[in-house]
Amino acid sequence: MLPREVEYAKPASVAEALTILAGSDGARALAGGQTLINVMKARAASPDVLVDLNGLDDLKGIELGADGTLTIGAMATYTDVVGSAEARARPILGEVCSQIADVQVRNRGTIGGNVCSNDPTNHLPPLMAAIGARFTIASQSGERTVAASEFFLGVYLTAAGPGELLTKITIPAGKHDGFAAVTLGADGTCIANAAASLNGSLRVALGCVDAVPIVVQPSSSDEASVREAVRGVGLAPPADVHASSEYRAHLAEVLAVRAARQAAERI
Amino acid sequence: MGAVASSQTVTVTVNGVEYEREVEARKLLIHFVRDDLDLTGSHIGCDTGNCGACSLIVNGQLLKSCMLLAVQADGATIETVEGLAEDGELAALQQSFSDHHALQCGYCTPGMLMSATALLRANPSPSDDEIKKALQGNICRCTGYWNIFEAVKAASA
Amino acid sequence: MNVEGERTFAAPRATVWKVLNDPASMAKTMPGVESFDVHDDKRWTANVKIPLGLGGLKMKINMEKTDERELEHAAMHIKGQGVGAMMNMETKFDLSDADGGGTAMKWAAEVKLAGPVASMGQRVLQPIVNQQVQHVLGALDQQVQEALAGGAA
Amino acid sequence: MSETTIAPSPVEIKAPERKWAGQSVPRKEDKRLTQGEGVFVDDVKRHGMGYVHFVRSPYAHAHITSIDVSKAEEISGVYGTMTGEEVAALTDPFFQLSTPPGAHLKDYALAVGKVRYLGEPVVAVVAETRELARDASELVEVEYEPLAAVVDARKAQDEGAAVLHEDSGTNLMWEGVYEWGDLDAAFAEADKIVKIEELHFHRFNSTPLECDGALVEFNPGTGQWTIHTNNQFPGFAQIMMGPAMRTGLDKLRFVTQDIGGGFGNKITSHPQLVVCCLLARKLKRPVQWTEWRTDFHLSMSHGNERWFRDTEVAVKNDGTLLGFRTKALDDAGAWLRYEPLGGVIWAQVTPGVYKWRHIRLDFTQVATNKAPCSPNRGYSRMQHLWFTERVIDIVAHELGLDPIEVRKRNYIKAEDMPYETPNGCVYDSGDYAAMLDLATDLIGWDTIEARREDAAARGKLLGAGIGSTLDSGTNNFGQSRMINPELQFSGNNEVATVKLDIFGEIVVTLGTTPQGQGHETTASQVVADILGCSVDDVHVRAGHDSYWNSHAGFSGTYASQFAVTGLGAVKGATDMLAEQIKRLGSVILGGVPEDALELAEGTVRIKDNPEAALPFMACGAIINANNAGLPEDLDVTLNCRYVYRPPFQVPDLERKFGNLTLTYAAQIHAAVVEIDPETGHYEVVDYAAVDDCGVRIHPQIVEGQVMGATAQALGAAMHESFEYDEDGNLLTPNFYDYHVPHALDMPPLQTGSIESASPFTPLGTKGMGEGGGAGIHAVCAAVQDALRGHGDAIVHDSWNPYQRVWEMLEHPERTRELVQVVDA
Repeated sequence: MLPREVEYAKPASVAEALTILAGSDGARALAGGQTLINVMKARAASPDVLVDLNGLDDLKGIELGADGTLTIGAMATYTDVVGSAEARARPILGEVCSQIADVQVRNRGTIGGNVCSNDPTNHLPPLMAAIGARFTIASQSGERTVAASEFFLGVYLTAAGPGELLTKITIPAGKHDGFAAVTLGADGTCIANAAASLNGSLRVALGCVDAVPIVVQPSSSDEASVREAVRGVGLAPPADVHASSEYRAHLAEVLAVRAARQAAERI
Repeated sequence: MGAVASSQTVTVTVNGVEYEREVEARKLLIHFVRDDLDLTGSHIGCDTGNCGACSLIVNGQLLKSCMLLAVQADGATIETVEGLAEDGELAALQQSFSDHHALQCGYCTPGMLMSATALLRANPSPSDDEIKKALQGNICRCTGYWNIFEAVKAASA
Repeated sequence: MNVEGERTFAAPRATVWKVLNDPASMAKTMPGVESFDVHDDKRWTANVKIPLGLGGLKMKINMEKTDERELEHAAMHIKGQGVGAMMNMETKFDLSDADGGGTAMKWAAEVKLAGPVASMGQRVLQPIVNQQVQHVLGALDQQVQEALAGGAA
Repeated sequence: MSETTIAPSPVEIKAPERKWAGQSVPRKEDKRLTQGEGVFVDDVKRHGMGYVHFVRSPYAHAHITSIDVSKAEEISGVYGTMTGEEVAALTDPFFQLSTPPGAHLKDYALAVGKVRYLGEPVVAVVAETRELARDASELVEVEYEPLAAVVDARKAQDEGAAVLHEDSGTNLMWEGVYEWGDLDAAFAEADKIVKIEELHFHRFNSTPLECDGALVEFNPGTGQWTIHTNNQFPGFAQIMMGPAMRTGLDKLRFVTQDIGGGFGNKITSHPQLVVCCLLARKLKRPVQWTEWRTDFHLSMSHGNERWFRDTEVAVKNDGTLLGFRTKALDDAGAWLRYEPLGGVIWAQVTPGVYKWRHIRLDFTQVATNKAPCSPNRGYSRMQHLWFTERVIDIVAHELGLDPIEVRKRNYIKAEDMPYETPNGCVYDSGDYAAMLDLATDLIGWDTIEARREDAAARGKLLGAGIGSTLDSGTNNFGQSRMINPELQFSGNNEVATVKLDIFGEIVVTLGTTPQGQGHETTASQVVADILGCSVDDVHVRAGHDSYWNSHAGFSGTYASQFAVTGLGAVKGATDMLAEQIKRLGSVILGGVPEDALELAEGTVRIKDNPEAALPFMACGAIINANNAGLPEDLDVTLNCRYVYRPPFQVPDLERKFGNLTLTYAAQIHAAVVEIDPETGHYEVVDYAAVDDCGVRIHPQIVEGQVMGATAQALGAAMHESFEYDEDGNLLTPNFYDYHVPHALDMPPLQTGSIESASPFTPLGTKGMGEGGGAGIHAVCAAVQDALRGHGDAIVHDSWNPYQRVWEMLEHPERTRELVQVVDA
């Protein structure tokens, strides 16, 4: 409950935030804090400077483009997405966000925080990987946009490195998505999860089985192809108290099939 | 430019009363409310943000105050369990908790009441599932929740 | 947990062996190394700040070579002590000539973590350990290349 | 039932007309608790207090080679530290309940020379703020020399296994053989012998939402410590702490108001309390200790993990159970803090709810490098009752019999009550068959097959199971002598004081430490009925304070006994007060004989002439402030202290025979589960709980206990386990990985009850609240039922997370190999 000493700043603009982030390699952006503050409480990791992004309203917007492209500000909360009329253009987003943790956490936790922490048990990394989201990263030297495959680098590690900030996530149009998970109890920690998108070709992303979401592209959404595709990547998931490597790999396969089926049924 | 500092003056309005304190940046809001403001009704039941005993309504939003720094609440309007009753008269929800034996040790009750209060404000007549979902972030080890569902249901319109 | 693998270096065995036995080069392979002291040719210490994304994990790492066979085999005991984290690592390297030139290195490590960090859960720690190992191997490769260049000069 | 123990003689229940008792009156506690006005231990503050932070062992087993606190003590704002060496110099090891080898343990409040489990307190640091105390603790330099860890109790006694306690020289802590009846005859009479190689009851506890804590003040002038704490058994803490601290028990004042759940887990905080006491004296300031969730999971009061090995059950073809043999191996963790009492407590319910008369159990308890075990709701009986229920369902499964029929055939019958068990316990009352009928009606047992087909159509496997269990309450502490004949404990007691004050207030003081059981409310109901007043006229002091002198050696709130011991004391004290009021009344009302008087409407009055009445206020005023001229021989104080003492004898230690608890509440639960065969994921989809705890003073509170215990059982059966890796790292140190039930996890629940009054207690009540084990038994049975015809796996573990269920479907043979049926 008792974090180490830390410095705190609440910048008034993204530019200011980037300046402070660039100022110290121990500086970390503080989004919803629903992961970072817990890790600080455990003193498992201790930033030197927290740059509080709450209050940067230009990072909160949710916009729907004419072509159906959805742009979600990194600081939009799960609750914002669940309640957003624009976000309904990609229904799976609200559906998955409403499954994350609990009311309190959904009120505070952010889309950007979820993908940037990239805890293997998080819901959004596999979802974003499946639906082909693109991530816009700002730094003092400008802006760049990367795909999920380049964004997720490892546990708690993403392309948004020191001195950088994830500002928004861009999601192409599409409705034929699915998500499946096995959690501890009705709404506890994910043991394994999978997201699928069948807009054009099928993409299935598996969560909880590696440091980053594992994407497979089955030739079709029928069970056999999906299972074959998942077996094809030769998963070697980490084992923990809830699942052996073998069981987790098995769950990944079953959940991939279910997510793909859900996506297919929505056509 | 937002100054970078390891402590700052924080001003909050809690249950209608304004407080101003100098606070270390690392201090969690729940510690600030309990230790600095002496409002000990809100509790701490875990150290990972799971249990919800520290739930408060901050600027109208239900939050877990163990995952928020006190400095982040600067300028906020905060509601705690101490503010629910009016002149010693239990609020309908508090009375309903008592009527339905929705509390035993009473340790989770303040957080539970804040979650239920937030629910009924947003949704005065929730379904059974909506009640369960509204309470999913609050752990109770005494009651098994059944009587809590009944209490919230009875207090809803 | 156990991690192991094989890696080929585009360098002769002698060069790779030299790097593996040079405290200065080895220290540079540590993730987030901030400083190091060499006590003797068998023992050295490094202060590192392992980048964990959410913030660095400071550790004092003591390394001791526990076994070696010239140009073939080296074993090390690595003990890391940080606030809220303890690491014990037994690691060994076996070198051989790679077919198609260069040096093949088989390596294996048994890593034990203790303390609050361990409470983050295996599903988080195992990938993190793998990341760090990859980092070390990458850095090792770089050291080998530098040694080659140095040798050439 | 040949030879009989000395059974308690039935009490003639002189219960007054029950006006208040039996009603679910509003709880007195709720007004403060719903407003955040309760006072829990962490709410108590003192000027200048220092915050304690414990430096804990990062290793499960290691020598401590050096400790350096200098860097920590240099920081400004740090008040001081305490190490194991200091503790060893200032205190004696805690008194051990065990005979050798366990007796040889040297257990101090902080680790001395060695650490034996991950999270064990090694150094205490005290500072001006909580944050600073933790900062400073990071500067304490402790060098360790790691040792191999003993994690699996089955390997603790292996050749070459690391030994935790050099003083005992072995990991064996205590062992004893229990045998009653004639095993050879039973197995000779049997048609079949069912052999079960291994059953495992896992390690978990009730994780009260409030963790442990204390604020300790030392008064150098009087030499007394005031310990504000949430310890739930001050009587026990005092006798552990006093001798260790070389001080009189009266120097240890225990104060408690509200406690955020206990469930037995808050009995053994005495080591941390000792450290706080030493620090308060050393630093000359109050010190405050708050245990955080992770600390609690790592170090506090895990429930006993137990293996049942080489079990053999003698059974007739018709399912009649004759007897069993088994070897219980109990994992006590690193220290014996309340253990090895678990080595006998189970014997309170030796035959479970069944009639078998021939039983042998070899009990062995070993130490492992895991957190010390201490009482947890259902303490030691839950493990044994789970075992008996597993046996019933395995026998039924293997002999192709209906589990319901097997239960009914073997249940102890209502007409046999009071029933003397093979080891001399006397089950006071009950009708298990009637309870089972009620439970199966509530769950709609006759619809199960139809629901099974419906589930199958949805690709799910549905199963239903029964859990029968006993909640034995009011310990006869004489059973501790079966562990160690030298111990000088027996019987039990509890205290209450009831007074009529100067302005007529009725004030009740309890010796107990309630954690949500509503003692203030139920005590007022008993008092109001006797004094003929309203519950609103009765003021029950909140909490416990040993300064009040209203406590005794066994005071506290634990082991299902308040409705007997606590309310027995309240009734006794109130009867005394009522008698005194009448004696005073007869004098003031002109010598009317006392039996012509009655207490009603807050007065003592003449039955035939209610007009002639003396208000309680007048009685209080006369005795307390206006007593000139009262007859010299009028011995009335209107301040009555009563010690309730249950009718117990010291058990026969030779035969391990005697009545170990006074009351036996019963619970019969029924669960329905649905399994997703592809993943092993499953849910409890329907549930019924039937309770019989005799006369219920407050039915709503009783039902609340049933519900809460049920929820804990569901969590324990499916998700909750303190799992360790081979190095002794705890893998479930927080609520992320130790998943306790959430609101969305709760199945539909129906409760039912019957009331079989106890003939042995003052109010016909039975202690209750620990019966939740039934839920674990029922879920295990339901899972096994759901797997019938899908590999027919046998459930061998009390903890069945999704992966285990999946494995039972994938490899049922691995579970079947452990069971064998042979012709006798």
